[in-house]
Amino acid sequence: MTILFYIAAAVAVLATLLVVTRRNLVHALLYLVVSLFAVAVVFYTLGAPFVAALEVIVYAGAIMMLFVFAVMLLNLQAASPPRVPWTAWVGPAVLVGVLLAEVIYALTIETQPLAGAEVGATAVSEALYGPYVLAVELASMLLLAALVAATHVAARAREDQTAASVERGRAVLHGQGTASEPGVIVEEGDA
Amino acid sequence: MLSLLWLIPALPAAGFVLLVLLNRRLGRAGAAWIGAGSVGLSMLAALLVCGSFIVSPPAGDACRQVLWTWMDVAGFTPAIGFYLDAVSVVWVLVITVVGFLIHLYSTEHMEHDEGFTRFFTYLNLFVFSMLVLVLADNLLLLYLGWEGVGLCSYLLIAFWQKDPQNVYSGRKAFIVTRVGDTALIAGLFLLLTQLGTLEIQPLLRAAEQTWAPDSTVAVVAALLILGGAVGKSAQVPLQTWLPDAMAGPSPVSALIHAATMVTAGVYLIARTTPLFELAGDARLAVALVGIVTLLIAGFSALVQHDLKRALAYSTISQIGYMILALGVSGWEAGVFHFGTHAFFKALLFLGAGVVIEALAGEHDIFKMGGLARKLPAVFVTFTVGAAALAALPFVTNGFYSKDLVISTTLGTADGNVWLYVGSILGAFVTTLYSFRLVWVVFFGEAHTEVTRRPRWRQTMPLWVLAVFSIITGFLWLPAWIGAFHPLEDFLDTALPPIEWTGRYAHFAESAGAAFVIILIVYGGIFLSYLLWVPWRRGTHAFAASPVVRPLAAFWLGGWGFDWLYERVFVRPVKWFAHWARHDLVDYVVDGIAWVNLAGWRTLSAGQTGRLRSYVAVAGFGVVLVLAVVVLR
Amino acid sequence: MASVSLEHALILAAILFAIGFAGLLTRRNLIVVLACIEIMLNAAGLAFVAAGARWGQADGQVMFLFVLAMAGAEVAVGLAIAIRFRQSLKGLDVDDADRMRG
Amino acid sequence: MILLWYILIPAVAAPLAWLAGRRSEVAARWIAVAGTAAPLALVAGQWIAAAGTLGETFAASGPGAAGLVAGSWIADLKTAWIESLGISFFLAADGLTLIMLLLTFALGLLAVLCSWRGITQRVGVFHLMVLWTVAGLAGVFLALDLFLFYFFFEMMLIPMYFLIAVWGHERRIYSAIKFFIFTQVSGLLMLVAIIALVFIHGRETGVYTFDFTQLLGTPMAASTAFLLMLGFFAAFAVKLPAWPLHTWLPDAHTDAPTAGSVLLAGVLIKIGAYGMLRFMVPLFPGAVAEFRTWALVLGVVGVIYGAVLAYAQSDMKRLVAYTSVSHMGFVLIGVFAWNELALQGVILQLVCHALSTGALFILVGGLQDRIHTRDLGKMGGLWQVAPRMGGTAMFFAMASLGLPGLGNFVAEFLILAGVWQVSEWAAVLGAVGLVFATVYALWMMQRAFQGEETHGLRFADLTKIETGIFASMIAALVLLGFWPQPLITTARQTVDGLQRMTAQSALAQPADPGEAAAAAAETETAGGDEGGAP
Repeated sequence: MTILFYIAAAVAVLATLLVVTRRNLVHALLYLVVSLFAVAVVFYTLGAPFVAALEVIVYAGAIMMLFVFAVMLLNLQAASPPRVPWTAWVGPAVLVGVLLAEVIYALTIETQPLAGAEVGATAVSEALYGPYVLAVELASMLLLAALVAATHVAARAREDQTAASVERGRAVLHGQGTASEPGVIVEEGDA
Repeated sequence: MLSLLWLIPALPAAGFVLLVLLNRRLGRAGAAWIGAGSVGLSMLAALLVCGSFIVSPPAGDACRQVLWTWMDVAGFTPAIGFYLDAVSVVWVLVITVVGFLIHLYSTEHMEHDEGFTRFFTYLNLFVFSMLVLVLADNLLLLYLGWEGVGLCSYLLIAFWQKDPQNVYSGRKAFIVTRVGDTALIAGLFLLLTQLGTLEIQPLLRAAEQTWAPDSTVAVVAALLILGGAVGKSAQVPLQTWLPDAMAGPSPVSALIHAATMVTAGVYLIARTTPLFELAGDARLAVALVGIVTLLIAGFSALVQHDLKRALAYSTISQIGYMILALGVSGWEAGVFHFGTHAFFKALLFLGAGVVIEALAGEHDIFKMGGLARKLPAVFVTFTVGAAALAALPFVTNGFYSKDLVISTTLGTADGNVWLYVGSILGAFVTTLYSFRLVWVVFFGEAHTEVTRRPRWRQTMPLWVLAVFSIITGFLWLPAWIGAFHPLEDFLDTALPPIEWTGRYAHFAESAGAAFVIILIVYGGIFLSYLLWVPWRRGTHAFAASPVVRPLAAFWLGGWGFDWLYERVFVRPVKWFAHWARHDLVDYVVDGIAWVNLAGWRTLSAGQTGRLRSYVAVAGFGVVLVLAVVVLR
Repeated sequence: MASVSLEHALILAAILFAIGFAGLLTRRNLIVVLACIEIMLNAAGLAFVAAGARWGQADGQVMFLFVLAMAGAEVAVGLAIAIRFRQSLKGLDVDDADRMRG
Repeated sequence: MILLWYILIPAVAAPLAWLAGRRSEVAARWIAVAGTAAPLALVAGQWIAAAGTLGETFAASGPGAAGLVAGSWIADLKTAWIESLGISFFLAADGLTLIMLLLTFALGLLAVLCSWRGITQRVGVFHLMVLWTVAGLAGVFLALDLFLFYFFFEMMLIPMYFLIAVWGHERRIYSAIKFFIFTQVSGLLMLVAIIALVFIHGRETGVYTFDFTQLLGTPMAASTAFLLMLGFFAAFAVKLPAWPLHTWLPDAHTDAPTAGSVLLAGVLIKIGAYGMLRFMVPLFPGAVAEFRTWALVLGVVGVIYGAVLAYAQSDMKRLVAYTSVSHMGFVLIGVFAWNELALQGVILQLVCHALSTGALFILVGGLQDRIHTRDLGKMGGLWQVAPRMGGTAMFFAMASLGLPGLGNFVAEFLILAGVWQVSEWAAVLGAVGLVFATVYALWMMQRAFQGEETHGLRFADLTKIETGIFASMIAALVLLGFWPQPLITTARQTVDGLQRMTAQSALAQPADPGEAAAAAAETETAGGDEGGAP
């Protein structure tokens, strides 16, 4: 069982590293999904099967899908990000290294074994609707707020795009094109 | 008749006020009448009052007239009051008589000047201030006159104010005298604090009673008064302003810088004799100032090219004689020399004025020459004046007064041989430079044409002054000639008589001392004739020789005092003023504002607007906190 | 099950968090930034679960649930902003949005 | 009751002038004239009426609060204002206040007259500000309640700020703000000191009051007294202005309109000196004695620094502003000398300085209206162009260098004589300051009026109004120079009162010149005799 933990941990770390370093966006997202699966396995080894399942369903399933949709929607293939020299990593790497060293140093003072007992879905749901019932309601309200915000922002984005393209169309008709569009009709697509 | 005393200064004051108010509406004639008229009336009043004072002296040989209390603060009650005694009679008579003659002379001399009314306005204000100075019954009122004459000398030196150089000379005069006045006002504070009053007679009596002879406070007070006198009477070290004061019109030089204002210092010391009698060291200081000044000024006068500057240095020298006399407690000798000097020096300056005007403003004596035939009247009167200056024996008043002064330097208790030798040398040099002027200006071939002839209003004053330069000498014949010395008896009522108690007193009073002076004077006249008539070219060559030329230049510049003061006093102040003109403290205040701005600029640079830098800073914060938690 | 110590789990969480944080600092593309945030949230959740496992209590997992909910909300809003971002700033470079500069 | 009128008349006239200004400028000006001339007449009337009582010496006996019996004021008005805090609306007038009120209204009138042609835009609001400042000033001089004093102290600051900021010259905003910050910050220091004083008094006696007469003689530790004194000194030293805190004055003056400069130089500055005389020294005599040497140093440095800097200026108005710094240096050393001679000198100096510097500012303002510059470099030889103006400038230059025969000399002589008894070196350096005064005065005359006329300037000489203004000021200065007694008698009662208040402390003088004079007087009567009067 502990071997499984260390393998999954290694996979998770490696995948996360690749997420952060890939140039291509979709590859990065897929590596992120791999990392989430690895973490789900780690949850399982830690005796939290319910959470592992959730991780796979909600995190990898739902949130990652959102990411992929977004990438597709924004049609990023055309604008590949400029090459960032690897030296850009030095600063953050140093800062993060120091942070990691401090945390690890703090943690390695003395080790405490895990309880070993598995905490199943029933225990979690009892706790969930026991003392944490209020928190659950709050969580749901949070999700509702996010929903409203996301639709509002995204919707506005949609309107502007259409309004902007309509505006440009009228300008073209009257011949007062802007410097970048000297009155020639531009085919739709990404602005 | 004494009750008319207040009228003497009041008339010129009235003249001044009238001239100021009616300035525009008065023509030249009107201004002349008011200007000269007011001083003339003042002269009449002075003659009446002083006449009755001399004929029937009031009780206590002095009369005090209080107009109103000037101020009454914490027991200090100076009054606007006039005090007349023998000393002030001499001064008042000289001021008014010489003053009136000079006013008459100016009506013609300044005829073509567009500031005619303004000239007489200032002149009247001057006469008023001078009369207040000599008649004041307390030192504060004296100080009012003192500064008033300083102001008028500034206004009149800078009269032709179109030329900045004249204005500079006026400013220089006022500032240098003001330095002296600071010493005087400090003296006033000391006297007020120590003795409680500034009224001269009670002050002197209180000083005699409360101060021990040669006590430090007496010496300090006397020295401060000497400081004031040195400033106003252009003695070393504050004499640099008088030669530059010649920038003013000639009547101004005659009245202010020869006859009256420059002798204010002599009057002040004469008036406060009891103080100086208490302070032996101060008297020594006075004598030293006198002897040093008379020698320095004498030698400087010897090399001057400008006619009026030569006369200015001679004035400094002659006042040096008066101060020397006061220094050796020959008070009356100083006053007598003042009297005689006023007449012949005014005569010389007026003569110089006519000469300069005749030669269309030519000042350099070596460009004059041969004027004896062209301006006979001026020649005769100028020569009489020069003779009096040189102390031509028996005939001129200068002889009697200078002989008395020189003998006091030997005869009195304070006198000593060095002072005597110095004054003899001074007399010799005086003879040289006075007759040098006569030979160079009136003899030899003419260099510039005579364009204007003086009319009666200029020549008459010259003749009157010439006559005075002769007869006033007979007021005090030396002991070995005759016992006729009415002036001495008259002055004894106010000043302590001269005690001939020095080691060589017998010789000083005898004909022997007089014979020495007669020898010196004749020798000087003959030598100057030789140097400047037959051997003139030789003299010029000698003066231009490499050895003598720097010395002559040094003397020409007034022994380098101007050069020294420019570097020691004027430049540092000018430099500091220029350096601090934007107010050093303002830099501090603006500095505070700048610090705030700098702080704002550096902090706002931190706001790069990029999210990643903020997160990095947050991360850095976490690292720090963890470090503290972990490491502690 | 028993021999996995809490520290190792927490160290794993720390490593993941660190990588996510480094990515956040370096990468300039908004989507990658959001992904890094996800990684960091996930690491935090892992730490919660590990702690919960240590005492055998459910609280850890409950906290993970909340982290999950919050992450979901955060991504939703984040991506909406990303769309808006792309549309108005013609690109997804985070550094372009620096109009709040001091 | 009349005291209230002094504040109300200008305060009421202010909005009237503003309203009238909207329709016709001349109406606004005449209302402003009325708003200043009426109280001036009232004060003059009260002064003449009170001439009798002012003459005899101070009736009250004993120092401290007891010394200040109600009867000793010429007129006073006390009504409750904010009961809970112990603040009363307490106005009172004695000799000093009458003089200062006379000065305030006279200069207010002059300020209005001299801007008759100078100010053209927004005339109504301008006169609102001028009258508002005059009302504030009157309030400051009358207030005896510390809170009321502070209220008026701050109230008259705002209109002066607008006067400079709106109608000023080139750098008016900078100067106005600088002026405001300097005065405001130091004012707050004073407020802290006042409140601390009230609490200390409250703790000692249980009575929380701002009434000055009760706060007098509050027992407190020497160190706290020193601190509170410093608080008051800060406010008054900035206002005075004392040496290090003076840098706002040249800027404020250079950029203020003529009327603003006249009010600023004439009266606003005097609040610093008045505050020290009336409040600071009587409240903390011990602390003042301790601080005396430092104050003398500041004063003397101010005298010489102001004079030398005046010489260095090329802007004429800035030059005159620095002369005020120099003259106020005399006032500072006079106040801290604290004997009758010095105090009478200080009060006289306040009046004479207001007249001479006010006149110089009106002159410079007039000159600026004619040739649109204040730069001395661009002037020269103006005497030929405007002889009357040249003559007047010469007169007031002479007044500012302390020429005897004018009021300034008498004041400076009394101050220095008083200071001599406290410390010789300060008096000598003060006298040396007079030499520097001569330097800058004559330098100004040369660069502006004498010398050759090279810039082809042609402008009209003094107008009727200006001649009238200058003639009245010349007459006042000459009168004060030859006969300052009326002013001295008016102030004698106050000066005696102030001396009594501080009789116990280290400030009192061991030997007053009065006694020494008495000793000398005996010897004098024995000797000399009185000549007959004319």
